[in-house]
Amino acid sequence: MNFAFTEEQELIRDSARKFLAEHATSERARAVMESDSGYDEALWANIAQEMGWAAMVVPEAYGGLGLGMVELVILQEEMGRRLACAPFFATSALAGQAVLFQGNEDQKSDLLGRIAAGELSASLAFSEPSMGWNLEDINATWRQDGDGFVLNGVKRHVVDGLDTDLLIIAARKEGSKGCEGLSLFALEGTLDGMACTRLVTMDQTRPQAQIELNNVSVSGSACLGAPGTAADALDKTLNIAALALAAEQVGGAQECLDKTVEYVKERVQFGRPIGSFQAVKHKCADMMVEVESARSAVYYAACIVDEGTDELAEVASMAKAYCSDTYFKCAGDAIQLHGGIGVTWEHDAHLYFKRARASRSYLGDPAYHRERVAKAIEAFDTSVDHFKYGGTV
Amino acid sequence: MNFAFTEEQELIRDSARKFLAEHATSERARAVMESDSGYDEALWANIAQEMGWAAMVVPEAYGGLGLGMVELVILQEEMGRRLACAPFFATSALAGQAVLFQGNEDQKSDLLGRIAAGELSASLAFSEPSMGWNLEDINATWRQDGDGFVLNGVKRHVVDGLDTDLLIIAARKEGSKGCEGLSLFALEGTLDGMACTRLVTMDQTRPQAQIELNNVSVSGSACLGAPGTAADALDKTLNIAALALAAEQVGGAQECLDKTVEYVKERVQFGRPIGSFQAVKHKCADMMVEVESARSAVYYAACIVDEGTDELAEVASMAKAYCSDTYFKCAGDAIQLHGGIGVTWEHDAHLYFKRARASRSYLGDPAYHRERVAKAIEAFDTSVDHFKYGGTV
Amino acid sequence: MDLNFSPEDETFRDEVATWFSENLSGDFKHVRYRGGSGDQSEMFAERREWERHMGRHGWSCIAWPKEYGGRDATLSQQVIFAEEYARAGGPGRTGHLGVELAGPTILAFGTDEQKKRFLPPIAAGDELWSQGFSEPNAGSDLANVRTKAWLEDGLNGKEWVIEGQKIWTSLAQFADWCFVVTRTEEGTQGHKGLSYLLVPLDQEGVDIRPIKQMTGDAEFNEVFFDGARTAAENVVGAPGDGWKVAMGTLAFERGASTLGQQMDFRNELYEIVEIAKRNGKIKDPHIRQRLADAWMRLKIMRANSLRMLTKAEKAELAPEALIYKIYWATWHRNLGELFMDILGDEAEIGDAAPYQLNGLQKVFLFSRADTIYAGTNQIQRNIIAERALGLPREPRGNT
Amino acid sequence: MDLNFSPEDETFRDEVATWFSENLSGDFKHVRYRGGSGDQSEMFAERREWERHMGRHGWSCIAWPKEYGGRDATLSQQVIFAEEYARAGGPGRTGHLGVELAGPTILAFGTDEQKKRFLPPIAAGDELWSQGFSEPNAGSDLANVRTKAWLEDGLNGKEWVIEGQKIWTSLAQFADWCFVVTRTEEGTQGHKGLSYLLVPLDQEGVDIRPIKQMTGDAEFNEVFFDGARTAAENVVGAPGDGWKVAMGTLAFERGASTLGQQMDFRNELYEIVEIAKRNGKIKDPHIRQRLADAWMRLKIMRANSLRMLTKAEKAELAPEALIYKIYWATWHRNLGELFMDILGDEAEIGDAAPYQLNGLQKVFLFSRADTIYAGTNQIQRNIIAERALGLPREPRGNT
Repeated sequence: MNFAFTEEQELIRDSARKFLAEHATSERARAVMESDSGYDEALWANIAQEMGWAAMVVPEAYGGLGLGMVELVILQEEMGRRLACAPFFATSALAGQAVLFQGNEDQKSDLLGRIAAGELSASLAFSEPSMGWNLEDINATWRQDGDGFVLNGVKRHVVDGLDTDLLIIAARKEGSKGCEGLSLFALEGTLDGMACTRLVTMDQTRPQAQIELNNVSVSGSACLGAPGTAADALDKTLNIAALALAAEQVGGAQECLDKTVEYVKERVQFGRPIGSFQAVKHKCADMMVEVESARSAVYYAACIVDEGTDELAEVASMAKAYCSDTYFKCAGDAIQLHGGIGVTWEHDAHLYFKRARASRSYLGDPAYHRERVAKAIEAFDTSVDHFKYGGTV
Repeated sequence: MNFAFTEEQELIRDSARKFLAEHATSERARAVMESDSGYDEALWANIAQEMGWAAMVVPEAYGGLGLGMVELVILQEEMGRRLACAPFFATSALAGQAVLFQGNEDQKSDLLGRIAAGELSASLAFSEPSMGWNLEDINATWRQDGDGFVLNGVKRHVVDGLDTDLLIIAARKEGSKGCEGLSLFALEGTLDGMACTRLVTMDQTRPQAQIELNNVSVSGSACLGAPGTAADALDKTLNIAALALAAEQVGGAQECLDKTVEYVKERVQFGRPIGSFQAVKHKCADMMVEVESARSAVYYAACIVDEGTDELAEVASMAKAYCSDTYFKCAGDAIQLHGGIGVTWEHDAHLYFKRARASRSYLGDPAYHRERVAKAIEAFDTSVDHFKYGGTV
Repeated sequence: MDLNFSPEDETFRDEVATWFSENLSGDFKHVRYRGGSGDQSEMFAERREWERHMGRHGWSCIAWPKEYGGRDATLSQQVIFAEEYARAGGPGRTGHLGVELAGPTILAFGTDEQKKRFLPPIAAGDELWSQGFSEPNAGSDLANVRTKAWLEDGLNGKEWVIEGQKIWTSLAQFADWCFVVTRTEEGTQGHKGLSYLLVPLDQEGVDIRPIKQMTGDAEFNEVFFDGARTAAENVVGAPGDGWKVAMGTLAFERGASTLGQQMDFRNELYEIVEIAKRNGKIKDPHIRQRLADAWMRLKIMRANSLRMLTKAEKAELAPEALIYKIYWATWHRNLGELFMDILGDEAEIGDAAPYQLNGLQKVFLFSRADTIYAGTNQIQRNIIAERALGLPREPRGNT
Repeated sequence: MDLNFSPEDETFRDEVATWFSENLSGDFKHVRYRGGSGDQSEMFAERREWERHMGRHGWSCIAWPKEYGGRDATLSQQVIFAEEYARAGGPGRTGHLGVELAGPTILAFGTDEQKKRFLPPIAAGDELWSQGFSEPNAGSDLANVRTKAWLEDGLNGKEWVIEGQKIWTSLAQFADWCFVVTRTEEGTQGHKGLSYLLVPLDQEGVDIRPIKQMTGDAEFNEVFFDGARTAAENVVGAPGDGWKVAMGTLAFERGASTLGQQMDFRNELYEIVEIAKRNGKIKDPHIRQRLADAWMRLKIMRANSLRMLTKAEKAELAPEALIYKIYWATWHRNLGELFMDILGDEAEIGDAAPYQLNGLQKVFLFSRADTIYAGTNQIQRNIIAERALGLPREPRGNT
């Protein structure tokens, strides 16, 4: 048991922090916000290719580095500290995982290979209008058509969906219900019958798209794995992505705390730095309690995932629920403690606040994830010895 | 519109406050706690007879003063400031209301007459083991037996139930369901087949009893009003009682705030009165915000009740939910701000805390009452002009 | 204690409601529900015209004495007016800083000449006002004001010359006048040596720069005074008494207009209830609890106001008046969060490119400022603890 | 980073678990799950015997060096021991103030003679300790200690004579020794001039009066020192260095025993889950959210501890160690409230007259003290803000 980063992990973190501090600046994020492009292409090229992060969690067999969840959350945490406008999360934590869990060897070799090489950005089109994050609620459909498939439906809230090279579309067999009949389709480029619209998002640092599919014909090889068998893979993907997003939230929350502490040490009112007033000190202290605990939740969950146990869903929900609340609270408190300057466009506080808001509901809000934990509790037999990793609870 | 007490109301409040400060002392409450008796009989005699409070809300036609809900909440608020061990709430807000709403003229004349004269203390036996506060869940039964009735069942959490002269028992016709078949029976003294047990309660200032009814035969006149028609009266009674209890909670919360403010002005740590530290000041300020708002909720609801509108259930739930949270929070914060001394038996803080806890769930906890408000919201048509009393919402 | 309005009041209500329904139609139909906190620049010109229209018919400042354009309205009438105004969808008042703050301050502390000069144009909707209190280093700490002013001979006799910077000056970009707290006695500190000046904004020496806020709109401004001038007589109260007058102004923020604000809140809450009904979240047990909580607290907000106003009419200082700001600001911020949680991911999506958000999204964002401006929640708690509960003041630092 | 225990550790776990299952049976079966925070006097004599039994088998202080009765256990082993102890239902440790606080303090700051004199009896379960820090006017403000001590010639050479009063001294009524922070330099103030004395309690001059708490039990005491004496050499660290030593003691509250505490919490949470299943509240959406929250936060508490302990093993000061006290205390208080809300009205009802409450009712009540003793939540926030975040200290008053 060693619940601290290894030297190699420390290196990854340090180099990520250094690189992002230099390149993923507020100025560049604001430039992207003002532009028509969805992300900072130079930054993405740097990240994916030079830094090699796109290869980080791709298995070695497909040209990646084969690192684990701990390494992914390290990168995501650092990414969250900055407002990096790049489809790293969409590519590595959403689409890449979906391919990994559901693709056949050829598909993995091709798609993951290109992802690892930094040649392919990607996202997952899962949610739909008036839908949440339950697999059962997918309405988009596929049907067999000769050797290929025909897709129909509307996908919404697809992060970086208009700007990535590859889209993984979740759809169900026409007439199927529940978790039956679900498939994932890998689409590159815009196909006939496919309409993609950029949505106006409150958080401008991570764009969303709506994808409309109107009798879109795709080849047989576009379907990842065997048709109708994607439920487990989708479930795992959403869990991994939720945990990765939670890590990003920890980074964001930490940045809110750091910036606030810096500010309240300098800002003087009533003849004292406002950081000497308990109302301010104690709010900062509470932020730190939550941030450190959120971080523990993420690291703990990442270790569990790397163990490959059946606790994935529970620990992912734990991390996502806790970190969503933590980030939102810290980002809100950061504004409050910055006073008037905190509500201005010029100051970055609102960018973090909006990111916190967006990631709070994305992949399920805290109440949704706590309910998932509650289901696990209900199913848990307290009289059985569940000792794992010497684990409490 | 005059949202302040009239001169007469101010007089009632002032005399109640003065009387209770003198007589309903902590010492006397602690003496009752140590004794076998459920309440302070001298205090009750004073309250009911000399002060004439038992007559306060009984209509003039039955020998009372015919005052309204505003006057009842005034008394209850003052009662809550002290830990008055007397069955005023049980008699005036529970049993008295039940008789008023459901009794026939003879019953009202007899029972309310004696209540008004201070000759009769009374309580309502409504809840049961594993039951909450929904009428539909009543399991105790009655059946006709010649001119009389036979009662069966177990009643629990009957406040002052072992110590009052009169018990109003809620039961349903054997085989009936929902709100059908409900009756109220007025029982004096212990009857054959009736077993009353004192329960050990965490809050020792308001005892509870369990009443077991085993084929208890009662006369026909024991049934208030027509058999099987008590649902509306019961509903109204519970609403009025919830509001009266909310008023008591306001008084208790105010006392917690006052005592805390007094203490933190005097207690010195780090060379300063602890009341000069923002952590303490701000907690006190938050307590005041909640206490004043809770008070507004109660006065507002009392005015609505005195108007006799159909909003009774909604405003009673509003008051009970808000005041329960307020009292519990203030009583807990009072302990916290008193530091070590606050958790000792000698200090009164725990008596208020326990009272706050007990009254929080009694007649339904905040979540239960908010859900009732939510039902009202759901049924509310925002497009219709609901203007009443120039009322917002 | 009762909440009933008298038959005379109900007659007044009918009169008000009728006038609004007849007048918020035709030319003014399009301003209904427009503008307001967080969205102050929306249809400003049209709303300004509406302000004049109300003024022409004597509905602008009903609480004021008749001689200055008011109606000597009773408290009940003010409550009725505020509620009916909001209920009718009356737009955000462009003149509200004059009507609610500058006017009452001048009525309470001003000279007869000042009343005659300044009140009728406010009542007529002809002159708009803004508030110059906060400075970059005097946000929560008003006593730290550094903007200074001194008397000089000018073209029209003695004039105040003003140097300094104000910030968070709402609506200054539209206003004709600004009431400015300045330091007029050199070397003074804290509450002493301040004066409350009335300064025309349309002059050289005044530079107004809007501050873009997180909604993308600009409602606040920085105002730079660089040799700006106003006549010597445009000081409210005696020179040096500015602190007392400014505190009076802040107290006027808790008048009958709070009822109007609550009606706006009610409209927002109704809209959110309807959204929850449409998207099914009304069935979500957690959302139900929060909706119930918001609903209850809004009713309680009104009851708090009515207690406070009843006492104010009897000229009693109500300690509960001190809780009003933190209560409504916190409520409003929570309402914005509730709205976002009801819509979930859909709450992200705005109305139009490049960054046009919808009204409730703006409530969510702008309400973060509610708990900051006009005294942060932290300052409000200090005020409550010190003034209502008598707790000791915090030691002031020396740095 | 990983949470796996090595094969050696797993062997150790087996050894520990086996020993407990074999030994918490027979004579000691009845002490399982007895005692503990809020219920310290339950079956005290039997639990004291158990403490001796553990000592005889070398399980009392495994983290200590072998020469003083320990096992030189690694961090992982300490974690395993603490978890297995609680999992086996090991009773509240009567010796925990000696094992967790006095012992480690003497190990860190004491002389060799002190180690030889005091550590083995602790490890053997023969001598129980209590903590004399707080005073009536030095609760949160330890620097305000007024209990004083001075050296005098006594029967056995130089002795410290102690005058003053300590309060909130847990278990003093059962203890043999007390570590007492005293002022040994007349005229000193604050952190200076304090000494950390080891004082035998069984003597004239020491008067111990239990304080009845809101549960009806008495776990804390007032301890009056009126000419109490201890040998001159019973000072830990140099005279005058008491502050530093006392701060060291407080730091030891965050050792591997926290894992054991969490296992106790786990047992309480499991019991509450079972109650919710039995009374159907497990289906209540609001209760579900709160149960999930408690469950998650307990897992996170453990993860926080493991991060903190991993760093402690590497002798790094972990800022996250500073959050531990407020985190667990607040969690435990919330757990008590959750329990009561799950039972509703039934939560009122105790076990037996006159005032015997059940275990979880006591958790509800006693947990109000959790956020007060050993540094209130307010003090904890100061500590976090000042030590971990570097925010400025509060000005100290002069009164």
